[in-house]
Amino acid sequence: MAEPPRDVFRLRRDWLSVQEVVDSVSSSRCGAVSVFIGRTFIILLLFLRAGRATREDQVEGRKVIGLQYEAYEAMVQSELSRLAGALRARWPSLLHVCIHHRLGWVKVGEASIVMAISSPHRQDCQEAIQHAVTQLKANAPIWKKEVYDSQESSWKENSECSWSQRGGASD
Amino acid sequence: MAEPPRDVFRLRRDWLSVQEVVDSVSSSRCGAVSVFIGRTFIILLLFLRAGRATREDQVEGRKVIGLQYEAYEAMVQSELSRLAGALRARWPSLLHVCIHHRLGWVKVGEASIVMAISSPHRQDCQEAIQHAVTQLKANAPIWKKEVYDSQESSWKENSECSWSQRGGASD
Amino acid sequence: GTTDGTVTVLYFARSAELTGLREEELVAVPTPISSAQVAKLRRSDQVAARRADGDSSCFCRLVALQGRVVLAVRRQYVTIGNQQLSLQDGDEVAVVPPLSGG
Amino acid sequence: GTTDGTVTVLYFARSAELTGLREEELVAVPTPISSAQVAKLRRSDQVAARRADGDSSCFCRLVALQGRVVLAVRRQYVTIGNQQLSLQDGDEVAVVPPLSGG
Repeated sequence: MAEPPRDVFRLRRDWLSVQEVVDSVSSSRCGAVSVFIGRTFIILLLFLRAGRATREDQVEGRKVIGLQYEAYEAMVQSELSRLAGALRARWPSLLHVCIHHRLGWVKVGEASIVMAISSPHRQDCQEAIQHAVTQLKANAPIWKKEVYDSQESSWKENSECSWSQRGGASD
Repeated sequence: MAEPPRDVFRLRRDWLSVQEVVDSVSSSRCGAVSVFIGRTFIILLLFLRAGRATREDQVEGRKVIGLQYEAYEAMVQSELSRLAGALRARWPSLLHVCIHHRLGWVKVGEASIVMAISSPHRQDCQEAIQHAVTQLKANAPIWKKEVYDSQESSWKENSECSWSQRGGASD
Repeated sequence: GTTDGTVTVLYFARSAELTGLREEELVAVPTPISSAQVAKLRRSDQVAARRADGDSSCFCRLVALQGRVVLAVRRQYVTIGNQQLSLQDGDEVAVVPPLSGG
Repeated sequence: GTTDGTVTVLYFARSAELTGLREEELVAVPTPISSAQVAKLRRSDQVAARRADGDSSCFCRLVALQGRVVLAVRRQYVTIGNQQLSLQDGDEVAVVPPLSGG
């Protein structure tokens, strides 16, 4: 009668459904579900226009209009399996783990990641999800480029990634 | 242009929608949403039938078929407002807080509470939601009775509640 | 002195089951009054006690809560003890068994 | 020795933009080989370098990553250095710029 633990990982090009992710980890054996939703938010970058006099510094804003995601898809699956295994070793009570991550174009305000973990008691899944998000950012081969209304774009780097410029910092 | 922080608390007699709670805290200014979902799970209570010989201990199971919730509704609102204020004092970056809690009869497997908190960076809302669940269990005047398939029932006590039998223990 | 009007006492969960009441109105409540005395003011128990044999113990039914109960006076928790309270007409006092929300 | 068949090199994000490639096939790759040498094997750069003036530096394009890059060999991360790898026919090697998932 024991329900086998499920690990569900999906890379999706369409809108992520929080309800679908929650349903994937639901179980009548689990009293708690922790969910994390990562979204793009608007950053207003202020910069000085080169060549202007300091007294009249021209401040311009550029706005993130969306994100472009790509992934090494096969390796995402193997890294997330490894991650789930490490979570279960540290929190043996965890039942199901589900992670949906967007690929391709993601508009500002849309979720790029939805993760849910279920466990009988809330402390385990709450601790596990914090660790899981950090580990995913450190190890899942997924990249995002911020695209601005100025037509510019820039590849982002997670501080959790050990070989990033910000590597080793905690976010 | 600044979006004013929202605190949304609802006591509901019908099914809780995770999506609705998440939508309540959504903002283009927030990179992270943490969600906590509390559900009833099946507990099999094993007990010895009184008066039987120890060699043939009769083990019986009784199953939780559902929960009956009630609340001091007006005070729930004031306690949750106080809780949200304390969260914002400790994590000033929090944007919106939304808590939906069930009242009345809740079947096994249905969510009894869905809470979501949004913030620009994930660490703040993840820490805040753990604290918020603990504080809600300690202070929100809500009660639940477990109802068993044997027709018996029993009022539960949160270990987080300082005047419970288990008071002061951490869950 | 005593309050001019009524004080409403609310019962929840196990305290409602034990008293058989959700709510009752008390009149002419002494004020100031300690929270321990407020906890003994419940009219239903006073009536029951009078009807039986004049037993002055008013805590007969809620004794099953074994001290695991607090009050909420004007929606603020108050532990049962010597703390002095000023009750006013229209005040709401709840008898609050251990919480189990979430 | 060298591998009998092909090794596939995959590029992502900034490494794909810098090389202009998503993927290329390498033949007769020396094995064993250090991860630092693997990082220099990219045919596109070799071709570009030969075409220019025989410059033996194959790291010309990815230099913009300023060392902030690792490899994934058979879907396992490998830092670029002296570590010896045995590559085999069909192996997949990815050039992995800093991650930004989540």
